[in-house]
Amino acid sequence: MARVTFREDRCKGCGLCIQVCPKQIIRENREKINAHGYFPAEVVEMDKCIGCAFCATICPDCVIKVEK
Amino acid sequence: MARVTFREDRCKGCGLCIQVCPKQIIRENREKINAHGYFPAEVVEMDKCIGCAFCATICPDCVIKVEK
Amino acid sequence: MAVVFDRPHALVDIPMHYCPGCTHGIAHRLVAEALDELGIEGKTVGISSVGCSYNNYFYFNCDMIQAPHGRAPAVATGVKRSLPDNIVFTYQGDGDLAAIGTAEIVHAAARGENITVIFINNTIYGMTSGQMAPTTLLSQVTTTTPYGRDPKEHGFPIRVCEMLATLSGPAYIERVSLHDIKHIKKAKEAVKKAFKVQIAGKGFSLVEMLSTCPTNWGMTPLEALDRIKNEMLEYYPLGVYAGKDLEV
Amino acid sequence: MAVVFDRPHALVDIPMHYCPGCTHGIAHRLVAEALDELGIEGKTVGISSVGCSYNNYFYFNCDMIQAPHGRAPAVATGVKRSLPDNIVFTYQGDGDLAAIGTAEIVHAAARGENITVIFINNTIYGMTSGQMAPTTLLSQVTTTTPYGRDPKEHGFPIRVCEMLATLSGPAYIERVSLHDIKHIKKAKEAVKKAFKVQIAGKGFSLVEMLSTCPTNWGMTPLEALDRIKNEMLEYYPLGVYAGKDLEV
Amino acid sequence: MGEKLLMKGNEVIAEAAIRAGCRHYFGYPITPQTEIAHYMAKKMPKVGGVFLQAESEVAAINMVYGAASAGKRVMTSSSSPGISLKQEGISYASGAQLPAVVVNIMRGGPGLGGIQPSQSDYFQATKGGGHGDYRMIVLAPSSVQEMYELTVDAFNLADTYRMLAMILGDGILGQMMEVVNFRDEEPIVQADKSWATTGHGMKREHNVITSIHLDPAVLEQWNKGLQEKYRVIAEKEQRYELYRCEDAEIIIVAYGSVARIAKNVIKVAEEEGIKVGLLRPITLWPFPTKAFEQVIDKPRAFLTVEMSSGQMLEDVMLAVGGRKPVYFTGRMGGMIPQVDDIMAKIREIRAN
Amino acid sequence: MGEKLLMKGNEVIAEAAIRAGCRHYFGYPITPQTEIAHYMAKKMPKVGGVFLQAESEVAAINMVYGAASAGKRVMTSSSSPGISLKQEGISYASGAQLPAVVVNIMRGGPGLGGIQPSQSDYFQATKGGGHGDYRMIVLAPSSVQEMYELTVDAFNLADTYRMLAMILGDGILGQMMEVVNFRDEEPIVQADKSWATTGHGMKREHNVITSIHLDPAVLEQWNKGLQEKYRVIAEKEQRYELYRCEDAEIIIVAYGSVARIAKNVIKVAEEEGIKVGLLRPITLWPFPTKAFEQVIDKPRAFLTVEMSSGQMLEDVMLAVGGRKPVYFTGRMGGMIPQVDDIMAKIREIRAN
Amino acid sequence: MFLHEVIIAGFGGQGILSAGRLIAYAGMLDGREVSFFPSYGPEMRGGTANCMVVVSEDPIASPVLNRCSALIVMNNPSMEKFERYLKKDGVLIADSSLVKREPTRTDIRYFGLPATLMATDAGNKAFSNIYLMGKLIKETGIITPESFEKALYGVLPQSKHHLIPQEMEALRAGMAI
Amino acid sequence: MFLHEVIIAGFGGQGILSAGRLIAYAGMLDGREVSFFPSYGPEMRGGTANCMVVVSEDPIASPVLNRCSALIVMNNPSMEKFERYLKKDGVLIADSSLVKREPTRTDIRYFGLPATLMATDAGNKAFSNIYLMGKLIKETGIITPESFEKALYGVLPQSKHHLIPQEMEALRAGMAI
Ligand SMILES: Cc1ncc(C[n+]2csc(CCOP(=O)(O)OP(=O)(O)O)c2C)c(N)n1
Ligand SMILES: Cc1ncc(C[n+]2csc(CCOP(=O)(O)OP(=O)(O)O)c2C)c(N)n1
Ligand code: SF4
Ligand code: SF4
Ligand code: SF4
Ligand code: SF4
Ligand code: SF4
Ligand code: SF4
Ligand SMILES: [Mg+2]
Ligand SMILES: [Mg+2]
Repeated sequence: MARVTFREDRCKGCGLCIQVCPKQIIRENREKINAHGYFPAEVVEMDKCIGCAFCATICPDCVIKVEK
Repeated sequence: MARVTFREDRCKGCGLCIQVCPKQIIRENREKINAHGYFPAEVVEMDKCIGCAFCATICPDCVIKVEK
Repeated sequence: MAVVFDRPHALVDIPMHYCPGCTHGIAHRLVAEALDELGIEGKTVGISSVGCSYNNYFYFNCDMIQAPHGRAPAVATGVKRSLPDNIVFTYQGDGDLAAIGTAEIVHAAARGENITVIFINNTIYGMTSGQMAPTTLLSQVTTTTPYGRDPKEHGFPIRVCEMLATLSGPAYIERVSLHDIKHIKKAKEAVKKAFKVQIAGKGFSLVEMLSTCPTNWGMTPLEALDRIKNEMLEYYPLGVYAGKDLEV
Repeated sequence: MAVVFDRPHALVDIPMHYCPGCTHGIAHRLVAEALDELGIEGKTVGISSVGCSYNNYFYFNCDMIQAPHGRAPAVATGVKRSLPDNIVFTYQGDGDLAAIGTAEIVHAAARGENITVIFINNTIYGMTSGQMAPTTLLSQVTTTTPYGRDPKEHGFPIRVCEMLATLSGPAYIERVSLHDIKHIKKAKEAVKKAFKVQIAGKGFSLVEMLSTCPTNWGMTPLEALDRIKNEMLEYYPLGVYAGKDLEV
Repeated sequence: MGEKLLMKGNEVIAEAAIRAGCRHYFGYPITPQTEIAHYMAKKMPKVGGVFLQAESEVAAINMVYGAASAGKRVMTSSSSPGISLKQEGISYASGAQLPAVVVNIMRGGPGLGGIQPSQSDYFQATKGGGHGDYRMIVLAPSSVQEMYELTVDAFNLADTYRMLAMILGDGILGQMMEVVNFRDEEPIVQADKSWATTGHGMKREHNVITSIHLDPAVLEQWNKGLQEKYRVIAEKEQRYELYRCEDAEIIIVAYGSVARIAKNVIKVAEEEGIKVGLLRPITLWPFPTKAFEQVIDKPRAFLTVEMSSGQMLEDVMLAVGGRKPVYFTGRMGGMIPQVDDIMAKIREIRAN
Repeated sequence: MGEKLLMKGNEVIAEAAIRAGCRHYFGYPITPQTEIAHYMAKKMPKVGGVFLQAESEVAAINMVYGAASAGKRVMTSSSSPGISLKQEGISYASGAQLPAVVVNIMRGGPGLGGIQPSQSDYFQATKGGGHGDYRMIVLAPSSVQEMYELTVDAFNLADTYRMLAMILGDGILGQMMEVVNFRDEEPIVQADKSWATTGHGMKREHNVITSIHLDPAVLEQWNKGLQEKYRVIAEKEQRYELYRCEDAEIIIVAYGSVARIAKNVIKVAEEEGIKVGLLRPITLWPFPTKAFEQVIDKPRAFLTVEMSSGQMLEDVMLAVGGRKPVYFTGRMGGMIPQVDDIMAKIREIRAN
Repeated sequence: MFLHEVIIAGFGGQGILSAGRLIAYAGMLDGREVSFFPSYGPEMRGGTANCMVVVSEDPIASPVLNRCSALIVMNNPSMEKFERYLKKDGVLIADSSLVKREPTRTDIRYFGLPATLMATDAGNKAFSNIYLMGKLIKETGIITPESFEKALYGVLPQSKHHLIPQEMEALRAGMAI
Repeated sequence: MFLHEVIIAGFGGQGILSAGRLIAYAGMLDGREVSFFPSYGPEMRGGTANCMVVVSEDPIASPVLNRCSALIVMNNPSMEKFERYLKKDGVLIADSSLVKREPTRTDIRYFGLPATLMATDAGNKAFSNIYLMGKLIKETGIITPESFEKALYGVLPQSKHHLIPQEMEALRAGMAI
């Protein structure tokens, strides 16, 4: 089992994590605008996460913590 | 027949022409000191000159004119 | 559950000011991870340069100096000659390192100065709004090559690694890229190796990273990664340019 | 009798200030001969630099500009971009070109600037009394390496031709030597070719000449020529570094 | 009637240069003046001119040195740190008596400082940031219209006197937009440039551009020539604006964008019944001492206002020569003096 | 008692620096100060110090920036054109509040100029050749002995105030030999350098050396700090020599080597029955205004003598403030003022 | 006396600067004196942007405002920073879809428009600034809709002229609220 | 009052500067105030060299001389340039093997020594300057032969000390003329 945690306030909505997730479980949350005016990324099906940390590896803003 | 002409006032007595002359007919004239304080080079046996212009080619100060 | 990925200690826990998707942020993390993993944060002095990363002294947790545009290698030399047992690195953009700072990088390399240079090649001046850099590709449109870079007018892009590799000073030079996971992982190894070279006292090390500037390239962050892959890699081949056989 | 050798017209008929036996004088004559033989004296603008040859604007009969230390390639760029139909050359020492002027020469070369550079490598700062130059050989004693150039302290000598040859801009780069008749004749051909490259609009050309500094080497002029042959040629191999196959 | 356009100060400088016949621009990007380069990059190819982004400010000023030697109208621009890097080149061009235009759109210093407007390079511009006894003509526009006109003038003055002319602006002027009225044709001075190094064509002696004269007697003679030229300029080229000085109780001395703020102050002061005037130097070198002679009798004090710690202040004090009190107020590091601050200072002076 | 040696001014500066604890020297050769580098190249390895010939003056000042950031006593030296190239770095180091010593052995300018002695970089040194509102402490020795003592002082002042101190000499001082008396031990100020970037060892917050503050309010605050420091220095650190001023009819104001020539003038004048005194500024910044207050009532006029077109002259006029006439005579471009010239000027003043 | 001093502030990318430029341009077309002063530099990157616009009968003393007669804010930080700049009785217009609080001052005239929502609903988020300009025109009369339209034609490249009718619609929608 | 102001001038390479330095050094050993100011820079290369030496009882005002009490010239240009520097009754010493003319002034004391010839004859051309210094010492008393000898030991590297007796001989030969 794996878990990813996103610090939404740090996310700039660049979409890089979305693109690299092998499980395609990250998406842009169009409902929310964070303090900096971005739509943050979020994980929609956490249980599918394999903890590969691809998302965290490519995130330029250190938004993501990965546990396994 | 060949002729070399040295502008003695321009010579700095560096000795390069003396070294490269295949006929070894150039020498330092220890009798003279030119206006800049140097012993100028001079040709001692002009008739041996073959007009190869080695002396003029290596002279850094354009002292030498060669005719043939 | 164990933490398999978290922000490195050597990266201060504050937001960074870079544009969304700009890979400067990845480069920062890689450097910080290297400091963490080699346990050298406490003895490292970093030199920030002038470019979008001018204020990364806020981000790196080690002691930091902000250097004049292009002069980071000279500042680093001053530091390293003062504190030979410390670890000294510079972090420079392509305008900084390859334009105004050409003399400083060439001579630091020629001296074999025992420092590490992190060189961010994004083929543009990011900070000042997208002017041509020495590394701008031919035909690339920038604010100072509005009709595209034309070799007749603007000359040819400089390949820094290749140029510095002609010198006897550098111990290790490698070009890496930040455009996908695989390459980011390779980039990290290169950064670590560069610091190890310095720790071992082998001399000058430099890692050039192909990096994006979505803002001034006028692209989305994803398109920007693709541009590295599709356009930059060809002109800037990845690989080790000096110190191939060096073991540290 | 025909004149087989006389001072070229492009060399003003006044004494030069160089030390006895200094090969700067030969280099001057070769440039002047090229201007004569190519018939370009009247449309040439030469740029003198800062070094022993700072005032060769007295010696060259073409229009001349005295440039700040190291900046001759930038000045030449300004001239050539203003007068594209004129011929523009710089005459620079190794301190001028390879130390303070590193950025300017690299970028003029990278731009493929259509100018000709005459580069006098005498492994020393002649004018300022014999300090280390970037080209000073290892172990060489100078006034700033009184115990000999030590790569650990002072780094390694830079090979300018090799470094610039990694750029795409240069059309023609050759290293020649002034230590004997044969090489002086080859040097002359190189100088002529460099100017021809410019006349043909092919871009950047540079001729590096291995030259002596008897005064600061502490040698007689003859010993100095021998030093080129015995010590310099090995580290600075002669030959064409760019534009081998270029016909002009 | 000419064209009327809403334009950015920086762009107007570029456009004015082109209209003044400048076809050679060499520069290196720096905020807040990059728009000059952007404009040049776009326009120069269209008018057959040269825009070249140099590898550094040092290279740029030396390219200017080359183009000026070749007899061309040429310009470079930068902002504070970049101008510091040009100091050697500026001294050289001054020594070699080359005409060219240098633009400094000042930002807060020292060091990397900031990018907001400042006037803290006044000393550097007017007293010589480089080495040796030289001067530049320094023009300080205070509106976009004036940026246009003074840029054209700068080229004419440079050519007339064979020396550098500097446009000294700041981030406000560079970044603001105003309406500018272009003339149909520019008044271009055709100076003799037979000294230029353009190739002698075997028709004349070879020309030489140089700043070195190893014989000190010769170098002194050369310097005396420079000083004599500067004396003539100080006599003939002082420019200034006097605004409501006739019956002013306090005269503000301010240049550039600060002079505009001063005009706001004058309005506010008027509302309070205080008569304030403005002496606005347009040439910073030569400093308009004549303006002071015109008004010296009137006010009870002068108040120098600058975006600096007080640099022009010294020239004001030298011009006033102890005849009236001279006060100062200013802001630094990119902060802009506010009407309120200046009013407070005025009230303080009056309370003395 | 210390050592007594016959030494060249340039070498004494180098020796003094080493005695003051300087173990880091970065420089680039230029006449007439190369002997400093030669001396350092020989001596530094012997005392475990670093001599490094930089690739340029720009690199050298930035190496100084690095070594000063690392908390070391560090020096660079050059002459006029080289100092112009250091202006950006000087502004940066001033902005970042780094202590270091910069030596300028002036030569004739502008441009490449000449290599003979000059004082035409006074403006550059004292008003800021770089950009922004900054100052350096500028010390002007007038003998080889003073070159020694002021160099040691320069390091102490730099460390005390965390700023640059400049030794401003000229070709005469650099090249001449005199006897110098070395102390057995130097009075070395041990300043707190906990701000230095030496690696935090995981024991403290990371230190940062920077000169940029993008928020103008912050940058202004930083600048106010600088200005306050400068105010304190202007109050506490003025230095000068008053020589025979008590009953002088005319007081010569001169510094450095020219002050020595002035002493010859005083002798000659005495023979003619004219009482001449000398006010010799030792700190050029802060300018010794206090010296003027001490003597202002006495002379009928001041005569500034410089090897320049009249640069310190402005500071003299500001200090005198119109209370007495101020005259000037000087030579330029490497020419040295002669006793006769100065005497002629004195006679002219008296004839007025 | 005709004198309008306007500050427009928000995030970079919200069209803050182009809004200001359009007003200045339109003012010029109306025969008025105008000035426009933008914030500049890298702090605009992802950060905040603002500009100062003056439209006046008389020559403009200073383009830099420390007071204004009208204020448009498009994010929270701008509300914090600029509210105090507004003169008594001045007009404050906020994009209420982004600005979370109302002004604290009561001596001003406040109008909240959900401009970003309105624009998104209408299909072009980029026009949010135009709704706010509409409101500004209505409340201050700084320029006319006609001059605004002419300004659009003058400022936009030919290729974008087809969008102008939509923009005018947004303007009128803003005026209508 | 003990005050000697000496100018020594000739070609570079004739030992002009070392002669001056030796005198200054010897003066110091005699307990006097001394200064030494050399010409410098590239013009020395092949060109001329000169130096100014002051030995005095009192502190020395300026090391730069525009008059002198003694003058040594070792080439023609130096005679041209410096003759006028000499004070009335001053001592002029010339290397007559190189300086082709006598002084034009008659208000001075002139001594011509064929120093270069003497030195060449004695086997060491480099000592020509010492003959002239000998004459200077004799005519002016600026220093003593004893202090000169001490100066040689102080200034020369150990490796050259064996030459000192020869140099002293040259000095005495110069004094003897
Ligand atoms: C002396 C000087 N010149 C110019 C500048 C302006 N400047 C700031 S950043 C920059 C270019 C940065 O480009 P790069 O190094 O490629 O970094 P990036 O922003 O792309 O990461 C320039 C020219 C400056 N601050 N100082
Ligand atoms: C800015 C600047 N720095 C330093 C100098 C001093 N300088 C004059 S010539 C020279 C070195 C010349 O060496 P090189 O270029 O090798 O020419 P060479 O004399 O050997 O022919 C230096 C450092 C100067 N004039 N200007
Ligand atoms: S750790 Fe891997 S699987 Fe999980 S969210 Fe991140 S990229 Fe997707
Ligand atoms: S990569 Fe990071 S910043 Fe980008 S969208 Fe994902 S979490 Fe946000
Ligand atoms: S031409 Fe040849 S043979 Fe004649 S003197 Fe010269 S080198 Fe000798
Ligand atoms: S090479 Fe020339 S300068 Fe040298 S000795 Fe021969 S003629 Fe004289
Ligand atoms: S401008 Fe470019 S390089 Fe700079 S932060 Fe933005 S994307 Fe990155
Ligand atoms: S110092 Fe050296 S390079 Fe210069 S002229 Fe003399 S020998 Fe030639
Ligand atoms: Mg970049
Ligand atoms: Mg050399």
